[in-house]
Amino acid sequence: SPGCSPKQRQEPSQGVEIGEFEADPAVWGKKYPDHYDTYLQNNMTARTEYGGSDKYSKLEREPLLKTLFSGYGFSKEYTEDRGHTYSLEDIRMIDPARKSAGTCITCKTANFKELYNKYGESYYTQPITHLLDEAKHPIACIDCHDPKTNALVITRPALKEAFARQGKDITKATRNEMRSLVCAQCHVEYYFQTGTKKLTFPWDKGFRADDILQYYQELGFTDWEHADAKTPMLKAQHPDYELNQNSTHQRNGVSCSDCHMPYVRIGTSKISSHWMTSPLRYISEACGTCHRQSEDYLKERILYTQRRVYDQLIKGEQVVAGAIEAISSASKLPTVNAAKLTEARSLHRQAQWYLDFISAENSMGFHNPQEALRLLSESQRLAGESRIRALEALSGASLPPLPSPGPAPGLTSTQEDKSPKQ
Amino acid sequence: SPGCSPKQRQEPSQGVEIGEFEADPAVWGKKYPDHYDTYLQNNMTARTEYGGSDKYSKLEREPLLKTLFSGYGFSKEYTEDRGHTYSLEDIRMIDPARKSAGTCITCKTANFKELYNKYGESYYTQPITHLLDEAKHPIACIDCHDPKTNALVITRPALKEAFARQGKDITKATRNEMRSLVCAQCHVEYYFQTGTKKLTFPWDKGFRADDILQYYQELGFTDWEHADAKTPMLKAQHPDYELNQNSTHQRNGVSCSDCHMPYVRIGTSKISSHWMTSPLRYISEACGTCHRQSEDYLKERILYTQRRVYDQLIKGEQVVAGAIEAISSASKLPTVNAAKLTEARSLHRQAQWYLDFISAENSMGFHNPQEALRLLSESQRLAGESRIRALEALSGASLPPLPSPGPAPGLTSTQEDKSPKQ
Amino acid sequence: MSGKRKWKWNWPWHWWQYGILSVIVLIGIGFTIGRQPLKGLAYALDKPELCILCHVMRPHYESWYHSAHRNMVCNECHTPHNFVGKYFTKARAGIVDTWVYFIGPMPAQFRAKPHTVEILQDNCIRCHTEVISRIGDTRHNGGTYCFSCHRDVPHGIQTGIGPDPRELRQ
Ligand code: HEC
Ligand code: HEC
Ligand code: HEC
Ligand code: HEC
Ligand code: HEC
Ligand code: HEC
Ligand code: HEC
Ligand code: HEC
Ligand code: HEC
Ligand code: HEC
Ligand code: HEC
Ligand code: HEC
Ligand code: HEC
Ligand code: HEC
Ligand SMILES: [Ca+2]
Ligand SMILES: [Ca+2]
Repeated sequence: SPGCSPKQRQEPSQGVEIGEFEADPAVWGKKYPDHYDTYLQNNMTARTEYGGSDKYSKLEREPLLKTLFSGYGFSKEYTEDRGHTYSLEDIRMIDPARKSAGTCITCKTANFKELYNKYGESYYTQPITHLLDEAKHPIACIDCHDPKTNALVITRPALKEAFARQGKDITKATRNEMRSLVCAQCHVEYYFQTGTKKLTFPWDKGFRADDILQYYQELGFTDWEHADAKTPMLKAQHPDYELNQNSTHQRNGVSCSDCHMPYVRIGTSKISSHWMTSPLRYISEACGTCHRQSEDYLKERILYTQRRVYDQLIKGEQVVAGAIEAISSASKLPTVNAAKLTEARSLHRQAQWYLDFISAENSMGFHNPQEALRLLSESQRLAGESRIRALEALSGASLPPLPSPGPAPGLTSTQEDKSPKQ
Repeated sequence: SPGCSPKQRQEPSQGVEIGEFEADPAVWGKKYPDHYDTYLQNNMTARTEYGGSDKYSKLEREPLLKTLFSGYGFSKEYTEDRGHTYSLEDIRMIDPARKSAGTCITCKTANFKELYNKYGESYYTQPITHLLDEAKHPIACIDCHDPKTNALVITRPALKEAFARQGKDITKATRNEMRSLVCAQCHVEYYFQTGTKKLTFPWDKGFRADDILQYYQELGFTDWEHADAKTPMLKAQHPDYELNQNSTHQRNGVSCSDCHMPYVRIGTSKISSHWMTSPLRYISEACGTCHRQSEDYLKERILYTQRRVYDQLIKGEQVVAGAIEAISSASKLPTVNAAKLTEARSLHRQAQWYLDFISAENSMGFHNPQEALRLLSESQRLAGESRIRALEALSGASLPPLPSPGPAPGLTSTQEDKSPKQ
Repeated sequence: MSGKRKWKWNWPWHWWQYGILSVIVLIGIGFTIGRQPLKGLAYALDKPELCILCHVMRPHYESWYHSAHRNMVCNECHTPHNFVGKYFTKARAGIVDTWVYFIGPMPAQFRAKPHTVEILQDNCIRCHTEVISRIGDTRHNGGTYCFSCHRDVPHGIQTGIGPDPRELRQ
């Protein structure tokens, strides 16, 4: 049967020259036919327990998200993402209200290099509809590869700038780092600078949710005002790279590509698969080389984490939605204690940030189980306190502040995570 | 220098016969001198970041524990444990109020086998002072080994009975299981049956904190009434074995002895070290067998988990202490809403149970990081709700119940943890 | 400073003084190793069975013996494949390991030394040129070693002195 015989190796065609701005993967495919074949697999959609590439509505699965994002585009439409080949189709499809700026185009098309060359930084403020007309190809080869040498390259300025601000030179990155950094061009938390709409990564204080929150607090940044609670809110978006920092895998030098672009055999040699999807769809390639346990075992470990994270995520959604309810009913009372209400809102903002960080991240906690569960715990405590503050604002009664833990032994800090040699 | 030359191997003396009830490790030591030498290392005390064998006061490190255990012995005296060789000394030392029953002797002396043979089940209700007079040796060889064959054996009836109630035959356990089960004789959550004081392990519904809580709820069991909050409370004690269930290590067949009794070279052969202490004191032996990374790396991974767990534990203590404060001040009001107050207490009982499960467990979460952080998250949410219920009881105002998460996709359950083949 | 003077070595020696010292040192080493002379000799040959003359190599031998690389002897991987490099490596390892074995200090766990790791990588590539022809040497420019992913080739993660939990299962 055809399934049993190894795929025939197609020799890379040496004659093909690739232009500096060549966005069409089919052209690259002439030179690298096997890689192009695996890239086309991105078109195959399928659902996994918590992820996958089936474009279902998150709002249907988790109705409380409508409450959480009330007043913001995500309360109307919020779908699961799918493969790279769909990036243009998907952004075209969504509600125009969500497409706030030209900046959106950055992570959606292989024509970016060309557009950036043409418009420079002024593309940020162009109408997105205009840029979408010029964008012909979804994410493709040129986004990660140099057309001449085929080496990995960073094409998105925001990543280079974020590194530069920390005094790091991204061109000095090792091969192993590059195998994650090409993904960090897009799979990261971002915001648009007020006014210029310039794409910026908020990492100046560090990669942890706490550090990013502090960055936004000092900046006074706000994504939208919550329609019911009137809280100035933050929206988290796909902090896949950030959450992964300091995880067991990351500390062992495992890169994004190791799990999402595993080597596959084509004939007698192997290549990096360019089908970037849920590893649950190819566990044996993605995990099996490093882990000799059974596929069942590996899947069960992924789910062991994901179930715990989803369980606490849903419970967190309940408490945060509860806080929103409490704040909005308190705020309707003329006799409300305004100072308490402000505190309640501040706590709501923080609680929802921690929750959303894990909700918006794409692995349901697998990229760093311990950090994910820590953040959900933060979220639930803060949301509970927000509810109390709202009830105090509403009732006039009040509870004493939480007792201090005493002469803390200085051991609680998660700041201390070091990076010792391995 | 003597440090450089390999230790000389002492040949086990074949002539020595060990009596059926021989509690003295020195006698066993004649037959197994190397093992006895490592056993004596249990006398060496030293502190680690969160554990170790230095007998410091937990109440000093975490003053809020005094609030949490108010009305119970642990609010007066609560110290870190140390090695097996100290078990008798330590129980002799503590406040007589804590030594509630003869049952305590079960896990403290190598004379147990003899005592149990002499008194049968009636030892549970004997005065502990009396039994302590008869106990001459701390935990030692006979607690885990058959004097004739030296095979591992289960000597404590409570463990056999707990297995029997679940329809499992503990005599069928594999060698690898036995390497954990001998520890599960003592390093587990337990309670004394009301009246008979019989030692019992509450595992009939499962090993998770949730399962054990449910067991106690149905039994209507209570360890003490909280002095300030008047809540009927549960105290958790060293659920090391329980927390470890389904952890990455446990699911890979790693036993307690692998980490706490690593093989060590004596001369040219190797033996199981009988120095059962924090693996941080011999990382290279304890972890290096299976992990090729550096000692620094391994230590840092332990701390990465422990810092996160301790951080959430301390924050949990603050919220639970806050709930106690709220409940006790509400209960002093004549106008208090009694139904709400009862709810607040019920939530307080549950929240503190989850918190204490991780606090009383001895690895600061390392035995199962994800489960530990999940439980701390449960604890903080429940404690927050308890505070709200108390504030409602006190103020007359109230918040609507937490919104339902909607048609839950059936994915949140942590019940589903399966045990597929590896 | 007179203290410094006191410790100053009195160079130069006569050649015969060096000669006597060397003989004493060599006799010393020979005496220590000579207790079981075959063990030192193992390094001159390629037979894996000789490696386990030192029982401390047993776990590595056993894991290798049960691997797909059973037909490739240890030195296919652990020594460079050029005459000088091979015998230099063998001599060096022979002296160091023998010293450690008889005199110590014996590390709790054995680890491939940094130079061994480079040799290993070169050998993976030497045999598997075809399969990696399109991905290249994964180590280049700060990449990873083959055995970072192929963690079980050929010894399994279990080469320490503990028991393998998988073998203890029943
Ligand atoms: C050790 C393996 C591993 C590493 C390393 C890893 N991931 Fe993942 N990733 C997973 C798993 C497992 C999932 C969950 C898939 C699911 O739920 O179906 C996932 C999910 C995702 C998803 C969502 C996939 C979907 O089905 O919707 C994205 C996007 C993603 N990862 C990106 C990244 C990025 C970017 C990095 C590097 C910063 C990274 N991953 C590193 C294993 C890994
Ligand atoms: C130029 C931006 C960009 C880069 C670079 C990028 N991604 Fe993506 N990625 C996206 C977008 C946009 C989507 C969602 C597409 C959609 O659903 O329309 C996505 C989706 C995914 C998914 C989800 C697929 C699914 O089945 O649901 C995975 C997994 C993923 N990317 C992994 C990676 C990895 C690994 C890298 C680096 C090797 C990477 N991405 C680099 C923008 C990018
Ligand atoms: C820094 C890169 C980046 C920017 C800027 C960006 N996106 Fe994305 N987008 C991604 C990545 C990565 C994914 C896939 C992961 C995910 O969905 O969480 C994605 C997924 C999507 C999807 C498919 C999933 C869904 O939610 O339906 C749409 C549509 C989308 N983005 C629209 C937008 C719009 C509109 C903007 C501008 C407001 C924008 N993107 C800005 C990186 C980016
Ligand atoms: C989202 C990022 C991304 C995109 C898009 C992408 N690649 Fe790659 N590609 C990688 C990474 C990462 C590697 C591994 C490089 C390494 O190991 O140094 C790689 C490796 C390769 C290699 C080297 C051999 C191998 O298999 O490792 C070739 C050839 C290649 N890609 C061709 C393509 C072609 C053709 C396309 C478009 C159809 C494409 N790539 C699109 C990230 C990408
Ligand atoms: C990032 C992880 C990774 C690295 C680094 C890596 N490999 Fe692999 N290797 C794989 C995966 C995954 C496969 C399985 C491909 C398949 O069967 O689809 C594989 C397959 C192989 C095979 C074929 C095995 C078989 O079952 O036929 C050989 C041989 C091999 N690799 C050798 C090497 C060598 C030599 C190096 C170093 C230059 C190397 N690998 C580096 C992940 C890796
Ligand atoms: C390139 C190598 C590599 C790949 C690919 C990889 N892992 Fe790992 N994984 C590791 C290493 C190294 C560790 C740390 C184990 C150790 O210290 O021995 C680890 C640890 C783990 C752990 C234990 C951590 C925990 O939180 O319990 C799990 C589970 C795991 N991996 C699952 C997976 C799954 C599932 C995949 C595929 C989606 C995968 N890994 C892919 C190298 C890898
Ligand atoms: C994978 C290794 C591993 C396994 C398996 C393991 N432990 Fe531990 N254990 C640890 C580590 C690490 C610590 C933390 C030590 C510290 O904080 O100093 C610890 C702490 C402890 C402590 C407290 C030690 C102290 O210093 O006070 C006890 C008691 C304990 N474990 C018992 C058990 C029991 C019983 C089992 C089996 C059910 C078990 N352990 C399984 C690694 C392990
Ligand atoms: C007969 C009861 C009993 C058995 C069986 C038992 N323990 Fe213990 N263990 C104790 C007691 C009691 C202490 C505390 C002694 C003290 O501090 O006075 C303790 C303390 C410890 C400590 C803490 C040492 C320190 O340095 O703080 C470790 C680690 C430990 N045990 C591991 C184990 C392991 C592993 C096993 C099984 C191989 C085991 N124990 C079997 C009762 C037992
Ligand atoms: C099921 C076995 C078991 C029973 C029954 C038991 N203990 Fe323990 N005890 C342990 C273990 C295991 C430890 C070490 C782990 C720890 O301290 O958490 C320990 C530690 C101790 C310590 C030393 C640490 C400290 O808290 O100072 C004292 C004292 C002690 N127990 C007293 C008692 C008393 C009093 C009773 C009866 C109320 C009792 N034990 C009943 C197993 C048991
Ligand atoms: C708390 C439990 C416990 C105590 C107390 C204990 N042992 Fe052990 N012992 C073990 C375990 C577990 C093993 C490993 C058995 C296996 O691997 O099957 C072991 C193994 C042994 C072995 C077999 C060889 C080896 O090194 O694995 C000897 C001999 C031995 N112990 C002697 C003693 C002596 C003598 C004492 C008292 C000084 C003692 N033991 C106290 C649990 C204990
Ligand atoms: C008998 C074998 C064995 C021993 C001993 C052992 N481990 Fe592990 N450890 C494993 C296995 C197997 C895994 C799972 C990794 C995988 O799937 O590749 C693991 C996973 C881990 C992980 C990743 C899990 C996570 O939560 O991130 C860490 C960290 C770890 N071990 C640390 C330690 C430390 C520290 C010690 C010593 C106290 C230790 N281990 C002792 C076998 C062991
Ligand atoms: C197919 C190649 C190969 C063969 C054949 C081979 N080894 Fe290895 N050896 C390795 C690799 C790969 C490592 C691990 C390097 C690392 O991860 O740092 C290793 C490591 C070791 C170590 C260090 C222990 C450790 O875990 O790092 C010893 C000792 C060793 N080998 C001995 C032997 C002996 C003895 C034989 C023959 C019986 C042998 N090897 C055969 C590839 C091989
Ligand atoms: C004389 C006893 C002895 C013999 C014979 C022996 N070894 Fe070893 N070997 C040792 C000792 C001791 C160490 C630990 C050295 C250290 O870590 O300092 C060691 C370490 C190693 C290492 C890891 C350190 C390194 O060099 O990278 C490798 C690989 C190794 N041996 C391979 C072999 C091979 C292959 C053979 C057979 C040709 C062999 N050994 C024969 C005693 C021996
Ligand atoms: C002397 C030649 C030689 C060397 C050196 C060598 N291999 Fe191999 N390798 C082979 C042969 C031949 C096979 C096929 C064996 C079979 O299938 O029976 C093989 C099989 C494999 C396989 C597939 C089987 C398996 O165990 O999963 C992998 C992966 C692999 N080698 C990786 C490596 C790595 C990594 C190294 C370096 C540490 C290495 N090889 C060194 C000759 C070699
Ligand atoms: Ca998806
Ligand atoms: Ca201790």
